[in-house]
Amino acid sequence: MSFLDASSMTGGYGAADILHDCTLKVEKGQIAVIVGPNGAGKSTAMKAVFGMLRLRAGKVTLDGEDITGLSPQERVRKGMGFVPQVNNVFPTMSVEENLEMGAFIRTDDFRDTMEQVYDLFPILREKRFQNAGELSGGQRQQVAVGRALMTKPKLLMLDEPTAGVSPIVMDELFDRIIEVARTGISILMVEQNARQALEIADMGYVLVQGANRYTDTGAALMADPEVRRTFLGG
Amino acid sequence: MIRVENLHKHFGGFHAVDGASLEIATGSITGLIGPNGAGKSTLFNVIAGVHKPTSGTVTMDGEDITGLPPHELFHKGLLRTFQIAHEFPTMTVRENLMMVPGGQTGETLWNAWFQRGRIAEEEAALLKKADEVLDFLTISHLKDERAGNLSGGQKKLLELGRTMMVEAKIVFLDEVGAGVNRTLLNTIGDAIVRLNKERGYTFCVIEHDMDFIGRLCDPVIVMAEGKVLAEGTPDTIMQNEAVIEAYLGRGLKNKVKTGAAQ
Amino acid sequence: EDIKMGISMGFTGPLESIAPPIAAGAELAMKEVSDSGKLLGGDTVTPVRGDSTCVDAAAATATVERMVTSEGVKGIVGGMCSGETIASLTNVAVPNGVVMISPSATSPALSTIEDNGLFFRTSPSDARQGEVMTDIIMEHGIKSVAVTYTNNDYGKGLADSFAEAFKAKGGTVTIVAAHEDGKADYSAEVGALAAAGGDALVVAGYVDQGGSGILRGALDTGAFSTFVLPDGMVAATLEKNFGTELDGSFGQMPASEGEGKDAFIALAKTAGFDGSSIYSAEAYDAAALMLLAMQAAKSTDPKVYKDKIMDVANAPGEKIMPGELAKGLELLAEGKDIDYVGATSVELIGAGESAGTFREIAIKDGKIETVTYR
Amino acid sequence: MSTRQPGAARGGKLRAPLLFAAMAALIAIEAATTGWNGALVIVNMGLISAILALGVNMQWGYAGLFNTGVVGFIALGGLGPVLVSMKPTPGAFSAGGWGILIAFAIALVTIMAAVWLNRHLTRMKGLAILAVLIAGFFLYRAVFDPAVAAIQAINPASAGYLGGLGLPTLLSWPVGALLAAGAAWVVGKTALGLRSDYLAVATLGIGEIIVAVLKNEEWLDRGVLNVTGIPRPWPVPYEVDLQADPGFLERVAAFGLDPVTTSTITVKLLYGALFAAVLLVLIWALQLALNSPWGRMMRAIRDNEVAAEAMGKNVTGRHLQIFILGCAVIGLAGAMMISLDGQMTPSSYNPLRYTFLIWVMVIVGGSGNNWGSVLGGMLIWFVWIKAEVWGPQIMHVVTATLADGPLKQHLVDSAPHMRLVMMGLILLLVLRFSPRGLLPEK
Amino acid sequence: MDILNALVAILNYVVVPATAYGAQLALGALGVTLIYGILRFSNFAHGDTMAFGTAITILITWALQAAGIGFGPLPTALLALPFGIAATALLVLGTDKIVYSYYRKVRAAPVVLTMVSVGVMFVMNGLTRVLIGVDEIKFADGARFLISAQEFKKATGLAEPLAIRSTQAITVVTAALVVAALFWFLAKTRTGKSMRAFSDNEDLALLSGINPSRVVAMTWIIAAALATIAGTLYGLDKSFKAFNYFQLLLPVFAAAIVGGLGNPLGAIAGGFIIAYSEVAVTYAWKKVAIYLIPGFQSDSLLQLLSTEYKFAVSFTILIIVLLFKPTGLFKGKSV
Ligand SMILES: Nc1ncnc2c1ncn2[C@@H]1O[C@H](COP(=O)(O)OP(=O)(O)OP(=O)(O)O)[C@@H](O)[C@H]1O
Ligand SMILES: Nc1ncnc2c1ncn2[C@@H]1O[C@H](COP(=O)(O)OP(=O)(O)OP(=O)(O)O)[C@@H](O)[C@H]1O
Ligand SMILES: CC(C)C[C@H](N)C(=O)O
Ligand SMILES: [Mg+2]
Ligand SMILES: [Mg+2]
Repeated sequence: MSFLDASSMTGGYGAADILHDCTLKVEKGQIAVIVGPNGAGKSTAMKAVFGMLRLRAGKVTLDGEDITGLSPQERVRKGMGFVPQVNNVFPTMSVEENLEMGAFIRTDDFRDTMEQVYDLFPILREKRFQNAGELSGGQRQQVAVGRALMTKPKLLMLDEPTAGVSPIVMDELFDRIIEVARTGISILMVEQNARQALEIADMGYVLVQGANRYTDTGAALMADPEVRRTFLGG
Repeated sequence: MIRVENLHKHFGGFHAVDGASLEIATGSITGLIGPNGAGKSTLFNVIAGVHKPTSGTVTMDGEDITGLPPHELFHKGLLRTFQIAHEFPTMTVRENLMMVPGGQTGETLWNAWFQRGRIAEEEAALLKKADEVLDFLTISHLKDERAGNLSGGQKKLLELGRTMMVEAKIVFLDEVGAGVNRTLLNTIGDAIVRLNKERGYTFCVIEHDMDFIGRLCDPVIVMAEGKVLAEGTPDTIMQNEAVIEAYLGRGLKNKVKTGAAQ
Repeated sequence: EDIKMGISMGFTGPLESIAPPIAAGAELAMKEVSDSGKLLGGDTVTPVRGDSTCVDAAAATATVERMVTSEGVKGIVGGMCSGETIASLTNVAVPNGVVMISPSATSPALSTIEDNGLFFRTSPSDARQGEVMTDIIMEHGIKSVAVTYTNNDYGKGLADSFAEAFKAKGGTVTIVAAHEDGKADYSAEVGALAAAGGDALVVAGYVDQGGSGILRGALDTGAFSTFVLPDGMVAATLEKNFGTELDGSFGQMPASEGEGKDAFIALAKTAGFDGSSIYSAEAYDAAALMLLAMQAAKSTDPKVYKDKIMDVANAPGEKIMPGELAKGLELLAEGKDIDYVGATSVELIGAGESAGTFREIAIKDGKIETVTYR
Repeated sequence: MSTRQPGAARGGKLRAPLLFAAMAALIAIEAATTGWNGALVIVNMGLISAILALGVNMQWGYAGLFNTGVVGFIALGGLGPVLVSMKPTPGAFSAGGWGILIAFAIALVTIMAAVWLNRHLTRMKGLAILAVLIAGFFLYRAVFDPAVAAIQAINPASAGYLGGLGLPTLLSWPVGALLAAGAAWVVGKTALGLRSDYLAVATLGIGEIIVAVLKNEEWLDRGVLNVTGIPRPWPVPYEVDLQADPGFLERVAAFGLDPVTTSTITVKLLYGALFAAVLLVLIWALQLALNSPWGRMMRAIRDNEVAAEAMGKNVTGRHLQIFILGCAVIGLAGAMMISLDGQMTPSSYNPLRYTFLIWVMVIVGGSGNNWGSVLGGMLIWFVWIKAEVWGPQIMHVVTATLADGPLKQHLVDSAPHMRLVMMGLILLLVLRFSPRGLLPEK
Repeated sequence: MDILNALVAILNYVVVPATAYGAQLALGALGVTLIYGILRFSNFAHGDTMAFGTAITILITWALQAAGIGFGPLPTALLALPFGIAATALLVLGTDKIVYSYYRKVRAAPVVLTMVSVGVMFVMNGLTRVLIGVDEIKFADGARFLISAQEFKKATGLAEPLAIRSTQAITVVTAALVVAALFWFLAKTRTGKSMRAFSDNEDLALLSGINPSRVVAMTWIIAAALATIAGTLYGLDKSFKAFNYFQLLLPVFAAAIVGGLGNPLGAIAGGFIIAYSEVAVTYAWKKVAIYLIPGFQSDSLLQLLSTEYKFAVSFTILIIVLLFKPTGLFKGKSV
């Protein structure tokens, strides 16, 4: 069984379902990337995996354990970390405090991890005492990813981590994600910078209208002209 | 058309824009790129009247527009989108668009009470226009949805859609592409080119997607640390060592993914 | 027949703490009459309480409207504060022809209000007290005073009439400063009063409201040591809260020679409330007057018995004390005249308000002592 | 993230008519149990409350302006009837009227001079402005104080103020609205830049300041001494006049009715008709406005000011407009209230009753929904009045089972305080079961 | 010229009372600002929470006094305070469970919560009165004065008195301690930071593993403690009367706002601004002038505005501050 196995998820925000029998799986230490048009339900699927959405059907297991009924906080304690697409920083707290909050559930010394984050995003070290709300869009995004890395999760979920970050930082970020995966952490991310993302992905999911349209290895999806044309911008 | 001279914007002791001077020529699609925190959005905000500059001037067609409030700039034909989407969350998507055009008859109370015939006509026209825009953005199925319920990318589309509701002289787009599906972004790029060619809109575009910039923009202005670092055609810019160093980078170090499971 | 009588007081609101004894005073008289079984051949009296809030004219009007139109009361003891009284009187009592006797509304404006003969009060108009207070202060040899008043029609009216009388007699008023009741802090007022100076401080306020705050501040900062305390300030709480600190201060209140009041206080004590609390005795008298007038008119119809109120209140006739209502009722039933003295030596003058005898008091060894009546 | 909307859809289209029918039923029950007089008193004040709630709803529901100075604007509106419909005090104007006008002129000139200095000076600006202000202040006091003293000396027990113009009372309603609107303009010009709770406390302060002025400027409205005997508006007669009118008595007798009751009910019905007429006109105007592009623009501004500004809407201007209009409506209701009460008692204007209770009406009704405000206004006023009866009753029920003793005695004595408990409980219950109000905005 | 007397007059009538009053307001404002900062609504029930806490403290004080337990020169009420705090904490936690938690769950707008708090205010208001009645209650015992007016005059031979009540001193000291503790707690401790995180972005706090119910409970407990301390100190210094605590709400809110909502330092600054403006602007300078300017004679009191307007003055100052600093002196939050 996969490390994360979210199968046949069906549900939505109100009466109408957004997700229809949607399945996502990530193996241990692998990177899975979700792509798809806007409004396909990618973020919704992420929220569902994280327990922020009530599912009408389907089930989520982590490392073989059924976590379908758990609250988001409980999932955090099971080793899941999440960077939402929007509202992903604490605006009136300093950058450093944002990172500390990422480490909230950790009882060990997290100063090394913080140093690692600062090494990854040097601008954050410079702005460590500034409130996150006063940062530029791309800087915030870096704070958001940094916060999730602080958790030292077993499964890291990123909803468009590279939206708004400069190419150089994006490269750094993808590099870092690969490194993280190498340490055995599983990664599930949504990306619109899909070509770069699929390049490093073990597994790719194309979601359309809340359902799985294509599922294959990242390379295979990249190679599929139909997928390239309709979803990856040619 | 737009001329920015020696502009400074300080937040406390921090110089977000630090003496930038640049020009956006009429009829161009000017790209504005630069590292995160370079001061691009701040520059936009100063031009669009959201922030008062610490010093420096902004002129539009020779007229000093420094510090004018945003709503006056709108009526001068200067439109902008926001990097972090600013939709009207409790209104429907369609209403989000219909509210845009200025000088609507029904916007004064007196007319709202006593000019209902004229308002009805105008509304019908607005509705048609809004539906066209929604069609173009591929979100017409959402026209009666509350804008607050849109997905991240859909909000960005709506952001763009608003600028398409009126005739504009110059449109400032702050990362319309971030979070937008690349296939759709291509279509948007085409539309920008079309608006530029057919209706003579001037664009100034902030974007981190270099494909997009390369395809659309000429010239491209690079900002770093609040100043203009370089300016030129996309090709020269992408070869510029300083720009590569500060912004573009040299691609992934770990070209090949070798996960533990493989 | 069971006669319903309204009691409209500010049970909630800024004067909520003095309302219960007032209502209790009125109810005491009603119970006494009811228990005697002598009213109109054995009628009983049931009090109907209503909350006038003291400050909200609209709420007071609605309350009195309810009493009159749905409960069908035959008379009302109330209102409590002048403003609210005027509202409910003109909007409800007069249009419906119901008698109102207020124990405590003391605004001079009520002396001349158009009431169709339906309004009376067992307290004097504030115009009188100012003069009495002037005399008392002058007799103490004090020529210069500072004045502070609670900022309502009562305080303002009293302060104005006092200041005028005092100046007319050659005294100096260094400052007339208002204070709002129920405010968090009175340092500003005390500071201003202290700066203005004077040999004594006149506090035309309420003892369990801002008045106490002013006293406290003035005493603690050493700004004044002699205080002149009119009706609103004289109550048992004064002894309790200040004790000997006020020794040497003096004042006056509308009240009458001991006997009636003492009798009432004793009655109140058995009934379980503090009869010396302000306007409690006046409320007893207000209720008693209405019930006696009914007996005299042989009718519970307010439009009929309203004309008898002055008769039972004033001479000639046999004097009736608190606790003797049964006797009064009997006499009236026999067709004899009575002169209701009651707890406050009721004597209605003019358009039906208390003439106002005043009790001069002084504070000695932490106790309020009666000096004389005037 | 998601904005859930519990209960919004419940009841659907029928919700509003059903709730209004329920409200009418409540009134009818009240009338059946306690008589029409009592019910009509509640209805009349309920209508005024509805108008007040409409005014607040315009500001909050349409534009998101958190005005907690409602009490001040109600009070200012109440000044309308005093200034318009009371008889002038003989000799008052000649004694001090001019002095007061001159003093105001001095104040105006001083402020203008200060503003001019602010614009044109560069060095020593602060000092110069301060000097001008202080000099102006003392000059103002020097002219103002004697004029006031002269006016207040005229028959202080019953007059002591300028009095009014002796014009018809109906005219005073728009004047009350204008007074409130004028103050709102000044307030809006200075304070509308503030956001949410900061605006709330600034306006709270302004409300307190206005009430303080009305309480202490006796030459204007007798301050705490109150103005009484304010004339009724056409066509409302006085009960005593009706009771003395042979024509009326004859008609009443023909129907076999009691003249006193009939007269009181007639008066209340006439008041009610006047208020209802005003309310209907307002509702019509507001509904049209809300559903027009103007309303759309206001909602956009409320939703996101920055974006609305970028889309060419003059946010400051619109805020000022709606603030003034809302205050005018509040002032209108304030004037109507005074002509219903027949008196002006400035000390009765306390924020709990005249600001927060109105806010409760708006929120309970459903902010942004005009009909909701009307319903909330009627319902909360009904509850406010009935809580006075229900509260003690509950206490009696509770204590009925207790054995006699000090505890029972204490509780029985505390019965009046149940009014507040009752009010609070009802408010909490309503908000619990429809947290977006009884009639939520669509 | 008599500088000493002038100085003492200003100290006695302006500085000492305004400082103590300012500290009282500040303590109240701290509670308001905390709730606003973390739970994001203006809690109108805070004044009545103060009243309730004080009422409980008084009842326990009486019990202690009856048992013959005292606290030396300090008021017995300080001994009773912990019990008062505990009872109040229970009450507000219960209220949160029954009332407020629902609105958080449905993500109601802040204004709805504010109106809900008005409802709670009514209920608590009635409860407190049923509990302890409406009368004025004095419950201060122990030493009344640090420096009494008479003693001061005797000791210094000055014409002007100076008095400092021990309750005034206690209030100021407590306020200083409490604000320092709160500031430290919010800025430095893990729990404090998690509370701020929760207030900033509830969903993200959830994603960071912060337990929202713990944060909420913590906030209420601290707020209850602040309210009870503030109410008791105020009651010790002045006296207890249920109605006054409602009136206290207005200046308390003003203080919280002028300092900047959500900022403990702001609450302190706001408290002093409101208190000083109330006391100083309406102060009559005549006496001081007489001491300072030899031969000064005047009928005028040299008073800028009469005391009727003291409240208006403090609000005017508040508005002026806000015009220059739209979110308060210390950059407060706004929802
Ligand atoms: N209100 C503020 N207070 C303090 N600093 C600010 C504020 N707004 C922006 N800054 C700082 O100004 C700098 C420029 O920000 P700006 O948003 O203009 O960057 P940008 O070029 O648009 O970056 P991005 O590509 O990430 O959007 C950043 O370092 C940011 O931290
Ligand atoms: N809170 C909400 N309430 C109701 N509908 C919602 C809500 N959030 C999203 N939706 C709807 O659900 C659908 C899927 O949204 P979702 O955010 O999952 O899309 P997405 O695939 O992440 O798109 P994007 O790439 O634009 O971020 C959209 O059509 C959107 O309108
Ligand atoms: C209850 C009393 C203190 C009322 C006061 N005498 C008044 O006329 O308002
Ligand atoms: Mg998404
Ligand atoms: Mg930017």
